[in-house]
Amino acid sequence: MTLEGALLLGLMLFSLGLYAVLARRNLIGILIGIELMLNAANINFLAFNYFIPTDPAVAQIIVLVVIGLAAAEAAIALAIILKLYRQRNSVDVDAMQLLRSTGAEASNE
Amino acid sequence: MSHPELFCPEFALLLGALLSFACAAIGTKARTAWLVSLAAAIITVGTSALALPYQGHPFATDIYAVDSFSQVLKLGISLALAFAIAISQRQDSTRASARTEVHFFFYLSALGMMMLVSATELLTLYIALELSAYGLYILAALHRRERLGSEAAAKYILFGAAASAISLYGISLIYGAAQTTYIPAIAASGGSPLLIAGVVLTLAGVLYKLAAFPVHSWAPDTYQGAPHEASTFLATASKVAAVGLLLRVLSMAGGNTEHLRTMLIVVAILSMSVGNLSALFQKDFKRLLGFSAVAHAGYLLLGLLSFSKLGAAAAIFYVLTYVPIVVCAFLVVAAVSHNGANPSIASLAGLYKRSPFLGLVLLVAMFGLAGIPPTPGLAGKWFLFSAVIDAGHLWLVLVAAVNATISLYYYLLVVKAAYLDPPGEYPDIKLSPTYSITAFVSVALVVFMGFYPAPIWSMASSAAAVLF
Amino acid sequence: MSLHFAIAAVVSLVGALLAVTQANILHAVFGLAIALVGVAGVFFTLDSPFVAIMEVLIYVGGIAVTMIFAVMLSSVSNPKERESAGRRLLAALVAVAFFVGGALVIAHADFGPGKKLPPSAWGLEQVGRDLLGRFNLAFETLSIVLLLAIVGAIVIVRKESAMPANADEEAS
Amino acid sequence: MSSTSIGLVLLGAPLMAFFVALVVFRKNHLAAMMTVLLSGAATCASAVFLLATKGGTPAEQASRAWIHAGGTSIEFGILLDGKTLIMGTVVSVITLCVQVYSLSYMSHDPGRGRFFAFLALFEWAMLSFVYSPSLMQTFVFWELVGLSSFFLIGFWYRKPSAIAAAKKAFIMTRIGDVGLFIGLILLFQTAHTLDIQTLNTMSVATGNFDSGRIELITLLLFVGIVGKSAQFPLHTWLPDAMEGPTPVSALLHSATMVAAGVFLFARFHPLFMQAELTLTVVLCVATFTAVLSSTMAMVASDMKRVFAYSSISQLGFMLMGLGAGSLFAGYFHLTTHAIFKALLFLCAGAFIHEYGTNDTVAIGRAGARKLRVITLGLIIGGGALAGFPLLAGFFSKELIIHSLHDKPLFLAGAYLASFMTAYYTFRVIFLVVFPNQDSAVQVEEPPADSHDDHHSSSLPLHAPILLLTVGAIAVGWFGDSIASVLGLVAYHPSLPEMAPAIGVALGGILIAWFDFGRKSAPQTGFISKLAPLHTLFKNGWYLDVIYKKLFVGAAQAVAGLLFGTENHVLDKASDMLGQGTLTIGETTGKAQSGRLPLYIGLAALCFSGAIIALGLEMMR
Amino acid sequence: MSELPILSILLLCPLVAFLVTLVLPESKATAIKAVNAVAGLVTLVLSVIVWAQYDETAGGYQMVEDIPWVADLGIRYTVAVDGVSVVLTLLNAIVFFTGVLSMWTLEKRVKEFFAFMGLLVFGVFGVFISLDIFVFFFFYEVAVLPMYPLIAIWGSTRKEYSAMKLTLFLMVGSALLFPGLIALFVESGGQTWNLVALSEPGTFSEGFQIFVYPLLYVGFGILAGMWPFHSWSPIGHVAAPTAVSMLHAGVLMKLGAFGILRIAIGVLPLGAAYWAPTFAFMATVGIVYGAFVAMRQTDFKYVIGFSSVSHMGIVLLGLNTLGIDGTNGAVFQMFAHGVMTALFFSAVGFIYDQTHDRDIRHFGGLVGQIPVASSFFIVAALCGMGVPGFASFWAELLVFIEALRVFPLLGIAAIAGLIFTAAYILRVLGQAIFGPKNPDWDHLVEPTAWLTLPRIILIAVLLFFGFAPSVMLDMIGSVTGGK
Repeated sequence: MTLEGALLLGLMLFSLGLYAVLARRNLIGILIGIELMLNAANINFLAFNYFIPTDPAVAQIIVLVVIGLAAAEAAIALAIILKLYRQRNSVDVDAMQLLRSTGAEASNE
Repeated sequence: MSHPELFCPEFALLLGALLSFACAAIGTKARTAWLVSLAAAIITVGTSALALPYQGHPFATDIYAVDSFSQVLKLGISLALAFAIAISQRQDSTRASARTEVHFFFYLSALGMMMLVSATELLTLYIALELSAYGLYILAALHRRERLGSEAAAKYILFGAAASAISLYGISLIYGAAQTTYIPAIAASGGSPLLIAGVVLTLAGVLYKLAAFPVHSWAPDTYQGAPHEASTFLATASKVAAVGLLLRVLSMAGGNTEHLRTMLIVVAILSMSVGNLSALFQKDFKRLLGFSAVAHAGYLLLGLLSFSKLGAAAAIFYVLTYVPIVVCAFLVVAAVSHNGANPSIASLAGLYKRSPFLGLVLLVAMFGLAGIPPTPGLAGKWFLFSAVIDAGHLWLVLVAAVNATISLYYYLLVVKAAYLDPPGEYPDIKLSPTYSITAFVSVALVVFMGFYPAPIWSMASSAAAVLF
Repeated sequence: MSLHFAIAAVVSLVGALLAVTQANILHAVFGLAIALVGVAGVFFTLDSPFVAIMEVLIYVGGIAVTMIFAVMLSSVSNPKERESAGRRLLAALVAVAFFVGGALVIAHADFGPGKKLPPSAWGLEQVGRDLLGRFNLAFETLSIVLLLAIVGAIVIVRKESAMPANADEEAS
Repeated sequence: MSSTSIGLVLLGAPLMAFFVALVVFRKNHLAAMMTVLLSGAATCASAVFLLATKGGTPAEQASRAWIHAGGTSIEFGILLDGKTLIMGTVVSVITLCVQVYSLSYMSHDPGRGRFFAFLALFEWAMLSFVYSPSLMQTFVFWELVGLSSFFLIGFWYRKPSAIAAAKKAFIMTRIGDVGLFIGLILLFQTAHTLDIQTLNTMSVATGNFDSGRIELITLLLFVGIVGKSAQFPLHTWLPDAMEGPTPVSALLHSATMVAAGVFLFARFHPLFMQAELTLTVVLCVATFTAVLSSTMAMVASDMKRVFAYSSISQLGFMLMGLGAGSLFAGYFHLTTHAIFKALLFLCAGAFIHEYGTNDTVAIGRAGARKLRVITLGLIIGGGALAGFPLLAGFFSKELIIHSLHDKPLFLAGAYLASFMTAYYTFRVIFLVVFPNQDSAVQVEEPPADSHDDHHSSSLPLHAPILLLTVGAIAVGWFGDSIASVLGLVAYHPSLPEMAPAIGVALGGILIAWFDFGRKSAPQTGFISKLAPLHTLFKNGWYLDVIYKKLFVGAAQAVAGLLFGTENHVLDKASDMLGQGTLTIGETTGKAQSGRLPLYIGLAALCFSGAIIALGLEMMR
Repeated sequence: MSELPILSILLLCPLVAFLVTLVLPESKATAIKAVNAVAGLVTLVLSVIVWAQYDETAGGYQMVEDIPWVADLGIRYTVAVDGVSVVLTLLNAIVFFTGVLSMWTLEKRVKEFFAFMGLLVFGVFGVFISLDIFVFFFFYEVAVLPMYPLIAIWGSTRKEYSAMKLTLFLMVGSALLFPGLIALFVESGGQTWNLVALSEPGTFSEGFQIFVYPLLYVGFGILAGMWPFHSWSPIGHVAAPTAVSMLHAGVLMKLGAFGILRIAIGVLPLGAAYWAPTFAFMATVGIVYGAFVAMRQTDFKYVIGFSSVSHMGIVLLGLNTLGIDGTNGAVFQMFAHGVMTALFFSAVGFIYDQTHDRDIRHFGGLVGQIPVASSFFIVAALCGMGVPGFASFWAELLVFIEALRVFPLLGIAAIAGLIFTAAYILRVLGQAIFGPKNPDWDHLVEPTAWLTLPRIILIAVLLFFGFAPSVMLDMIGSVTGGK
């Protein structure tokens, strides 16, 4: 177990999360990706904390707060996703095309 | 908490939040809730103004700084809040069911922004960033046309969460590089490459707030899909907070700015260009303003990438003057909007006849955004460009100025619609007293700042002096 | 210790892989839960048991469960939709690019030596003291955030009672 | 009264008259005419008075600074020396004659008030030009002369041909003006003054100029003269200018506008005398012009055109004299020509007015000789033009021919030209005096010019003609006085020296008699037997056609090219730039497709790129 | 020197007119016009007073007013006049006053028209008198933008396109000015924006001057109708209503030339010297080019528009000679061209207002139908041809004298341009004003006294300076030293 190893684990999780955010069509799938990215950052914090400590409480507090924030974020996001689902019967990200630029010929009106 | 009075603008916001929460809880009428909020907002503005000269640390040392930098930006935020709430008088783009509650989110989001510009510690900074964002995510979802609102909010929150996750990852790298979360200490740690990498990734969330390339794409969609007052708030307060945040984040680089500057130059150019070019063909007025906001993020970055006092002051000046100008534009949006629908540019036709004053307000807004005197847009650009040339990037100014020319095209198209096209079947517009007063105040502010930019400049300059 | 770490790491990676690849979104959420448990394990090996517990409690117990509820409520209509290969490839390319960049940075970064610290600095006690001391602002703000999120979620999901006929439901 | 104040009257009166006439003519034509006539009389009196008092005395100059340029002031004022006194007098006398004549001639034209106003303007410009003490003033009024001639030639502004002629006159003289203008500036830069008297004292010998410079400057001045005095190749405007009312032709093309060029040459005679090359050029051009235009005059059927060509040719004569070095010869011819040519034009005008046609044959057949006074004027004037012994033109022409005695080539040209002059002049006279109703000659041109059927043989018409007839007889005997006013000594050629010229002139008259005068004369010139030559002459050597094709065509082509450039390149370029920007904008705008994964993907890609770049940077 | 801040009063006049116009109700059209006419008259009187008070023998900047504006940045509201400013201020006042009178018959959206016009004039005055680069640019932009609504609302013939094109072109000019002007400040050490201080020799290295000068020259040059960036100008003229055309050609284009003279050449003399041959060449091309293109135009206003290109080429050529006579001539030409073009557009505008036709081929013999109105056109045409007796003759003369000395070949080409100038102007005269009459226009009526007055004023000014050029040259010479 080394610092680099832990960081690499974080990086892998982050990349997997990023992949999910980009590849997933399901909005909840994207949210999952985001949670993975957040956790990757958390691993980083604790890894730094563990291997090169200067102020070990800080990183733990950060991770705790981030977990809290993630919960709040997930709550709001899921509420919005649910609302969206209720209106369109779909949580497909590709279906969100109402707000977009059209060319010169068409109007938003 | 050692000096509670230092925290007074935030207290005013908390009070406002509390009052609006109380209104929501006891289920008052939307109008009462609005009046209460407006009063609280005005109190906030007053408090912020009073708090301008305050300096100190209300919390544990180095977590939260109250200085002229934070206080000037807080004044900008509180002004934006007050304007947005004044505009929300005519809530017809907001969901009927949420009209009593919306102000609660405004206040908490504004609170987040105020904390954002004062925070000097990464955790505080991050949580403030999230607080300010969550309120906006919720506000964006409340458009009366629910499909629009939900889509806008979904895009906003998912993109925002992803960006903030990248930021958090960056913050973790910063922590790893500096082994501390106090920004002054980080800045003093010497700017190792890892730190720079961390700062770059942190920029994701910061630029997101500023709506700069490459994390700009939410802006037009969300501006379009959010209720008018939410868009107003988003376009003004968020920009002010973002400038403060960006200055703090960039200060962490601690003098090792070479790579950051290169990247910011690219980001600035692309923001301006993408924003301005994309705006050329927009038909929806709010969407156009969204792209314009992207372009203006580019201009603001010009000041920030200079890494100088002049540049920082110019950016702060620009964003402070930007607030009333954009308020003017959104005021027109809200006033013209019928049944909460988004006004298209075509629907501005004949505004000079339907409401001459509103026509003037629009003219001032467009000239202000385009940087035409007697609005402060010109002075703002001038100062920004001065900073950039001072930093040695003459050609960058050329690019920016060409961009300003391009932008003039679509601003003039708006003016054209309002002043040239016949009103057709569009009805006359009667402004409510609140709107008239708001419009008058914002236009007066704009013109005053345009003719006499000195006071704003000295504020901005003293704010920048804190950092450099 | 290394072994524990390795196991936890593998668990979290496998969970994460499941979470991002499973076509069925419900499976993906389960994958996420596994990954989070793995991450909690990593936290544990990194000497932060309290955080590990909170991770399991809030994430696995809270967020993942909420997600499952949401999935149940929403994506039943088409749970197994698979993304196109091109899309996955592009996403993978970007993710790999980020990975390569990050790996380069990590591999060449120069981490400081750090300090030797007494065990008390790691303890829950210190965390609690700091949370309510130095970082009380963050702590209090977190409560505000949670309040905001709850109220917000309620307001968002609330059904429109007094909406006029759906005449203006279309895009503006 | 000092001569300066008289000079002020001289120059001020016509200008006042112009403004007064311009203001009143719309209300009251008569008042306008009278104002102008009075001013003309005053001017004329002043000029004659000045000539009488100042003739032969040293030059007198009164001037005030006008503008400052390059540290030197440019003067405006009046210079009284021999040249200006004579020329001024001639100009004002002729102008007065024309004004009086026009009282009758233009009496029924609706625009007569305007006509008189512009006559006054013209007189003012011409006199200010003549009396000018500095080359700048000369140039200013040279331009104004051109301008007022534009209005006079284009007086009948409804006639497209008149407007075309006026435009042509203005533009062709302006081509010359450009040369003059450049010459003027060069002269100014070289000599640092434009004061005429000072300039004329300068020379290569005293080191004011180097010889190349003086050649260049005089050549450029000569370009101006070529334009104004209608010398080849810029002569083609003059015949067309006959579209103006005949009094205008009498004024412009005898003593004034066209003479301005010759006067300028005489003015700077000392300078020109230092420029060998220029003098050769002058002689070549002048001789060629004299011959060329005479050939055209021989076949022209329009009476005014004959005289117009003859003007060109006589101007060539003057320049030959001047160019050969004889200031007196040229100047004397300038004076005599002014009188007899004015007379001829006035006579032609009277005929045209009476019979409503320009065609000589038609005029003759209509019984023109019944107008005895006018016919007399025509004969005397014609005789003077042809160099008939003892008439005005005879003396001056003899002097010119004499001055050429050591230049055989040019002398031959002069003989040829004066032969043709005699021929074509008497061709006109014979056609008028001995009309042959039976000849096969067809009347060529439709009636033109004067459209009202008013016939007048009143006093205003006759008095100037009579006066000028007397002048055409008498003025030749005043050569000595003119020379003394100029400060020169007149040369009196002996009879043997004059004999060849007399012979040539009489020969021309004889052939004219044979072709046109005698009973049963064919009334077609001998030229018509050489059909190609006849056609060539008749069409003015096709110069007009060539110019039209070559220069006008080229200018039009360039204009077309640049017009196309403007519309399809420069303007289009900006439009395309704008359009291109819009297209890019449409593309970037459309890229905002509403697809969230793309939005985030772009961001992630950029940040990945940034982090890779930083990582690579750290590797180094 | 007076105690009164006369320049600020002069500057405020149009602003007051603007504010009063905004306050007055739309229905009180005559009152609005009267207010603006009075403001025009007052500015005219004030600028004559300024002229009279200016001490020509002392020269330099006089009547200085200096107030800090953004003190931290060294930006000061510094206004003063020198001989050139005095001349151009007078020009602006003349054009403003006569412009208002020319629009006396306007009926459409009177209030807004005069409001925008007042704003424009305000900006132009500001440019002519400010000594601080930022303030200069501030007013410069104030002056440029009102053109858009003025043309787009009250114009004709592709008005929106033209207005947009004009504005964008001018903004591209501004885009070049931005870096150029700010670089002056930064390079000089970031202390002052004052033109006098920046003009001190030795402030800028030669390399810097050579680098920045083209930015400033082209930036201002675009507004001055510099070839090949002129194409906005004729199009704008064609579309603009009468008074706006008058202001546009009469005053606005002068801003560009003024900027070149005062800032580009004044501050960067070494750069000017380096670039002079290039830009003189382009100016000469403009002279000839404008004349040739005008030869093929069929629209009155296009002809005048391209004649402006040609005439402004003379101004630019004069400036590029960098000599005393050339500069004198250039400034004189700015003034003369301003008045002359104002007269041109005023005359054409009068005809157009009645006929709604500007195709010269559709007219003929107008002088027989409306002699007074036509003679205004004729006078303008004569002035355009550089006929002596009108102000422009002297201006062109001086420019050509200097040009022939400094750039002989270009000088000859420019002088030869006179021929083509005559050709295109006479073409219009011959076609429309003279020639066979077109009975379609028999019904045209002569201008009323109110409409005649502005044109008479313009003609009087042209003639006055044509006969007494030294009055003007002494004033200009107090700056250039060419008395």
